[in-house]
Amino acid sequence: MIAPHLADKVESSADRCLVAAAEEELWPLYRQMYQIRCVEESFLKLYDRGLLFGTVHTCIGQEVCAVAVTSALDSQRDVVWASHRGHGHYLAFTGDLNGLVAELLGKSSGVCAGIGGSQHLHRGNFYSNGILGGTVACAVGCAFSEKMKGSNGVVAVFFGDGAMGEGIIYESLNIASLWQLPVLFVLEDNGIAQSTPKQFEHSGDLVTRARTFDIEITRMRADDVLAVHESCSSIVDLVRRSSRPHFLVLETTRLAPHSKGDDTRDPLEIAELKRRDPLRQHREVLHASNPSRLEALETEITQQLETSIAAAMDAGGLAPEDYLERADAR
Amino acid sequence: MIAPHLADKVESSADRCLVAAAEEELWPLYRQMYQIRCVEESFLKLYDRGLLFGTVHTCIGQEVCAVAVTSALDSQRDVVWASHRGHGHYLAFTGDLNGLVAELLGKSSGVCAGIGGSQHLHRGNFYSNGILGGTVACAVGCAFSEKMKGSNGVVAVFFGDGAMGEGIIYESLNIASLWQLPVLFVLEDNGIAQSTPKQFEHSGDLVTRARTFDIEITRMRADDVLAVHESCSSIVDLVRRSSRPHFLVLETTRLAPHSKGDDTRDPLEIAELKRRDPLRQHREVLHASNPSRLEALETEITQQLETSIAAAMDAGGLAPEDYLERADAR
Amino acid sequence: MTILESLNAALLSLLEEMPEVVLFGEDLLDPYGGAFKVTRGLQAKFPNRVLTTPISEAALAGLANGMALRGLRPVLEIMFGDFLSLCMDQILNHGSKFRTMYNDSVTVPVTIRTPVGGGRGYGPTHSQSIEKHFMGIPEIRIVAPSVFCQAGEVLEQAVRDERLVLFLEHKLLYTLQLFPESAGISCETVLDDRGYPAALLRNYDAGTPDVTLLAYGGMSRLLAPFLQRMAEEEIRILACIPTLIKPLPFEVLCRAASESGRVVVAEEGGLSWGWGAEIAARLHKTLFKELRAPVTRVGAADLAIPSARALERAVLPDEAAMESAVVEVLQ
Amino acid sequence: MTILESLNAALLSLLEEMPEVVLFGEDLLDPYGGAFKVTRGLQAKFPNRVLTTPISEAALAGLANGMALRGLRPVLEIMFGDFLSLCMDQILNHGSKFRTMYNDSVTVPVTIRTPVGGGRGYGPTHSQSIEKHFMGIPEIRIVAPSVFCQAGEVLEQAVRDERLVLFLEHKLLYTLQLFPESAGISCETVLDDRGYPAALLRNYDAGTPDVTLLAYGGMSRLLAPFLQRMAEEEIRILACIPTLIKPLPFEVLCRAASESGRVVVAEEGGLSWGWGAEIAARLHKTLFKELRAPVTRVGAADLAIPSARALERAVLPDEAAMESAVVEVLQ
Ligand SMILES: Cc1ncc(C[n+]2csc(CCOP(=O)(O)OP(=O)(O)O)c2C)c(N)n1
Ligand SMILES: Cc1ncc(C[n+]2csc(CCOP(=O)(O)OP(=O)(O)O)c2C)c(N)n1
Ligand SMILES: [Mg+2]
Ligand SMILES: [Mg+2]
Repeated sequence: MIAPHLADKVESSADRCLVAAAEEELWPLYRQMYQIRCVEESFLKLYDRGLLFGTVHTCIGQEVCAVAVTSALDSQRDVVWASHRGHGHYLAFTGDLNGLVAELLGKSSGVCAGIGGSQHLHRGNFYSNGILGGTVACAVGCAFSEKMKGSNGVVAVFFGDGAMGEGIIYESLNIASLWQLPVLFVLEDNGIAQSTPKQFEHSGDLVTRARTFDIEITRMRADDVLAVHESCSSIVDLVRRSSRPHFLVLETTRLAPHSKGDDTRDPLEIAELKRRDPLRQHREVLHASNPSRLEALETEITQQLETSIAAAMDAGGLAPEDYLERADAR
Repeated sequence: MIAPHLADKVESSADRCLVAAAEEELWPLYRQMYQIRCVEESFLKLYDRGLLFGTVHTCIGQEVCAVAVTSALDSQRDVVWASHRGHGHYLAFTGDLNGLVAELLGKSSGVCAGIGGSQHLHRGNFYSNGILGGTVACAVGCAFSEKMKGSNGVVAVFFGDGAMGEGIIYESLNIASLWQLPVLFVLEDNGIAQSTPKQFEHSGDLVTRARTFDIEITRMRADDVLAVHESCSSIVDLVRRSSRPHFLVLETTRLAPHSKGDDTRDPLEIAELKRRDPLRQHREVLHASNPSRLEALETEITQQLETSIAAAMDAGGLAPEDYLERADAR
Repeated sequence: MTILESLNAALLSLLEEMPEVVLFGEDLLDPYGGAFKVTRGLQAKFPNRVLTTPISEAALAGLANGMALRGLRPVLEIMFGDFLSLCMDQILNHGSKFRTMYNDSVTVPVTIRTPVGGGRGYGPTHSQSIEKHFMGIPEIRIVAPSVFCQAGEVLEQAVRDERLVLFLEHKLLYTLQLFPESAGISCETVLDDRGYPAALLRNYDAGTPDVTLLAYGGMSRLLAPFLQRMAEEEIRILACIPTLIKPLPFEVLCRAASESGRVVVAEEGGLSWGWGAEIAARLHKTLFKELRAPVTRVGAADLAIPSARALERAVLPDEAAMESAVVEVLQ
Repeated sequence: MTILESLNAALLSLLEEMPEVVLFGEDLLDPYGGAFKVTRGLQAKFPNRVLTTPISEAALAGLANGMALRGLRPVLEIMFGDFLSLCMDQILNHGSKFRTMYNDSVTVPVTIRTPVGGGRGYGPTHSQSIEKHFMGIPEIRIVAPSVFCQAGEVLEQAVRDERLVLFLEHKLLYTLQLFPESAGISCETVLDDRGYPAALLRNYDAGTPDVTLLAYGGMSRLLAPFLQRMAEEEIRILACIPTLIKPLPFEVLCRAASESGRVVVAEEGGLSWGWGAEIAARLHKTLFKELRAPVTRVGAADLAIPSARALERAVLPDEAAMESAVVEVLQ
């Protein structure tokens, strides 16, 4: 359940200070989570209205993972490889709202000028690709570079429980461990892959998979963003200092369809899951503490988003000729 | 060390009976091991004399693995997928000396008419291919068929410690366990891959790799062919009855080069390894027990082999036109 | 009947008629029924022979190879054609090799079905016509239904084929009707040497065509309107749309090419080393004197397929590209 | 100097000069120095930058992609070209895509070196010229040294290239000398648009050639004696041997083709959808009127490459096949 240090430990005044400090830390994390949620809900609406072309995989319900992990990273030197469900990773790590919105709307102001779209993003130290598993090997390669360059950078790579079916992940785990590379493997275990429950995807216990490669494992529920953030901070620190990989299993819940409207789970089950939506639970904590600050935060986010969408809608796309020209050089 | 039930337990008369029975079982197993050794040594000699074209990977020193496992199988209904180091698997499972010899000499009487050569063999329920890892997925597919057909057949697939670097093996382990398929995975762990010692190939402990997929594991040294044979018999029985995969790790020793003349290990180390050659140790037991029977056996094997080689040398190859014709239909 | 319904019905009848048929792939559990719904309803009916799988494309192809060696007739669905890259080793170095390297002692009747092509904004890794990388593989067959064939029957034929078949389903065809109404266009079906149907469309009644257009799969959706427009401009076109695209049903293609001596090959995949390259090479060789213009190819630009709609449209071939090519060969 | 020595020296100088160069692959530990010994001595000299790896071709290609994105210049050795099938996804859907799909904001300077080709009886899975399956991939380059180039310099150029390069080393070239003595044959080097060298061999002193022969890589070993023999038969041949084989250095090839108007393309890989298919398609398009005979291709039979020596010889192209093709285009 949510932030026990916020809810339960209110006895002593020292505790009260801790709580206040913790709460203060929660605000920016909640802000990111809330932004991700709003952005993705808009994407689904834009799609329904025929304004967004292509595909989207939202991380609605899983925002804690993106926010808690990336907030433990140093965006100047650390590297992120996101999954196919990567809008949250992107926003949390790069903060680039406009670039993402314009990208999904296919505009030249998009972070990849509309070429990449939802699953194929790159900016600064952030990368994603639409092929499950393959990104993990790329991430290990990045970690090799960072180590060799002596940058002290850590590479975090996100993937799902379903992706753990891909053999290249095991090859990558082996090499990362053998060569002692600073990789944080982040398994977002939402118990489902597209439409397939985990029990049809995997034998044995996913969590032990990395241990056989002599990689340390941390497993936790990704409900409490502060708690996960704190664990991530120590884990990232450990990875950085030891230059050894770590395997973090975040148990989480996908509240929305895999992509758009393709959820075959029982609506009652989904409703029940939504009742435990971490975003809502964090919101309640903040609301109880400072409702007007919360309102201001949320208004700011939604307005920012509206502006961003409006700007992207008005923007032009990359000229087809400009793109086609690039073929000549091939 | 070798056959403790032969060497040590000679107190009671009941034990003596057991010993005699066990020894009687040893003869045919030794026969197979000896044949494999002779055949492969001839291949190396033929290669040196320029009479054998292409490549050979011998299992010199590892014969126990091939013989102990395949002798626990039923060649009528069980299936074998051999590794690249598969002459021993082939001889032990199919008994087809002439087909193998002629195949390596590129003759039309070869089991694949000289098309396949050393690494690409098929006869009856025996298959091999030269790609590490990929064969394991094929083997799991075979097991699916056997299960679906209700043949009660078990599929044994051999691979090395180096091959465990291939991701497809993990994909295959997962599926075999998830779908409860009758596969016996046989890891011949000789601690080396071509020229690379295991510590440069793998992190963690290879033996636990299958456990994370909820597959039972047996690990043993493959020195005593009778002991390994007995374990294999119970394992095969278990796989057959339960229709569940099993992962057998046979610790073994490669005494010859990876292929031909490409051994960069310290000659002293190799000499030391050769002193513990299981074939020789088994031979000593049989020699002590019945030297003339042993001599007869060995003479028979070498004569058979000479005849086989002579016949293959005389034989013709598949006519190139016959082969080329097959392209037209593609 | 839509192409999707036709394929679904064919799979159902295969399951009913051939006990050795097994379907498997990612997300095949009902009610989901696969990412594109081609197998919907089948898993519920045949729970032991329609299997949802882990996300392990390489091993799945290996499984299919192994199953086929031991008497089954596996039909594997790869969710997007783009992921066939993960099956490359199993197709090239295992499935396609077994028959030949084992001296013709086995067959490998594997069918790998997969949706291919762009037009939906799925971006660089979910929109490719990846088949060109597989065309050069000996022994396998590549089959692609068009709107001018009984798609389901072609799928049945592929499954009954003793070879490893890549069966390409263009995403934009699924919802289209078989044999769309096309006033003024005649459609005739011929069988190639291996028994796969090829459609011959003509936008004229008598005489010889001005141009022969060779195309397959997804491109077929553009042909009826395109031929109608060409008829308006009094350009007589014979379009030949084979379903077996590799090995080339060369006699059929060559005969169609000879009728006009002016050939356009249209494919959705990137131009270089695509389907049309081999066709052009062979037609020029065979019809050197007869060709009145060089074989002219239409295909995607040799670039990643972008997500943005306008960019994707610009990269993929369309009617305008076919028209330019037709005009070109007529000059 | 042999090709192998030249390559080895080039790798050494790259390691010495470019701190961002990293070599890795299976069995690179000294004294073994790789299955074909191309890297021998380098691991001992640069133990931190020359790494022996697990047997994980897919991940190795992925590692190379990741390294290249973050400032290194990885050189990956794949032990046999046949295993590139395991790298297909990383090459097609990752490495070759990044630059384009990330809107040209990155480069991916990966070099994948690999021995290819037959002639050693290694059988169906260890003898292929697998490159044809990669030729159609946008963005990448495929480079193959011949005996008529400074192999090591070409390798350095490939490593300095900002693109993902597949670098093909034919197994039979390793022990051959660079620029073999070839009395009566002139050899000139030209650079293509991208700066890769192409060799032009002529077996005549003056006048125009009768036939233009296009070939690359392993086929080059046959050319000097072949051209000499053709000279004896008074057939003037211009052989053009590019080192960049994809994208086609089309100007160079086309200019060579125009000199004679009769073109033979020889490659060791299987004919269908091979190198020559694209060349034939483009030459016929560009030189439609000028070609005096159809472009004629020589290549392997579309079959698994068998182990037995006589069968392997029959499947792979040789001088006799080139000679027939030359005679054919002259008729
Ligand atoms: C190699 C590959 N196979 C299949 C897919 C199609 N696909 C995209 S997401 C997905 C499910 C992934 O499940 P999981 O890894 O658990 O991530 P989640 O969607 O739950 O976040 C599938 C099958 C893909 N993109 N890449
Ligand atoms: C996919 C693939 N990669 C590499 C090779 C080349 N190769 C053949 S055997 C071998 C070493 C295998 O070591 P191991 O699996 O331990 O078996 P062993 O040779 O020790 O019996 C290598 C690298 C191959 N055949 N297939
Ligand atoms: Mg999941
Ligand atoms: Mg080994």
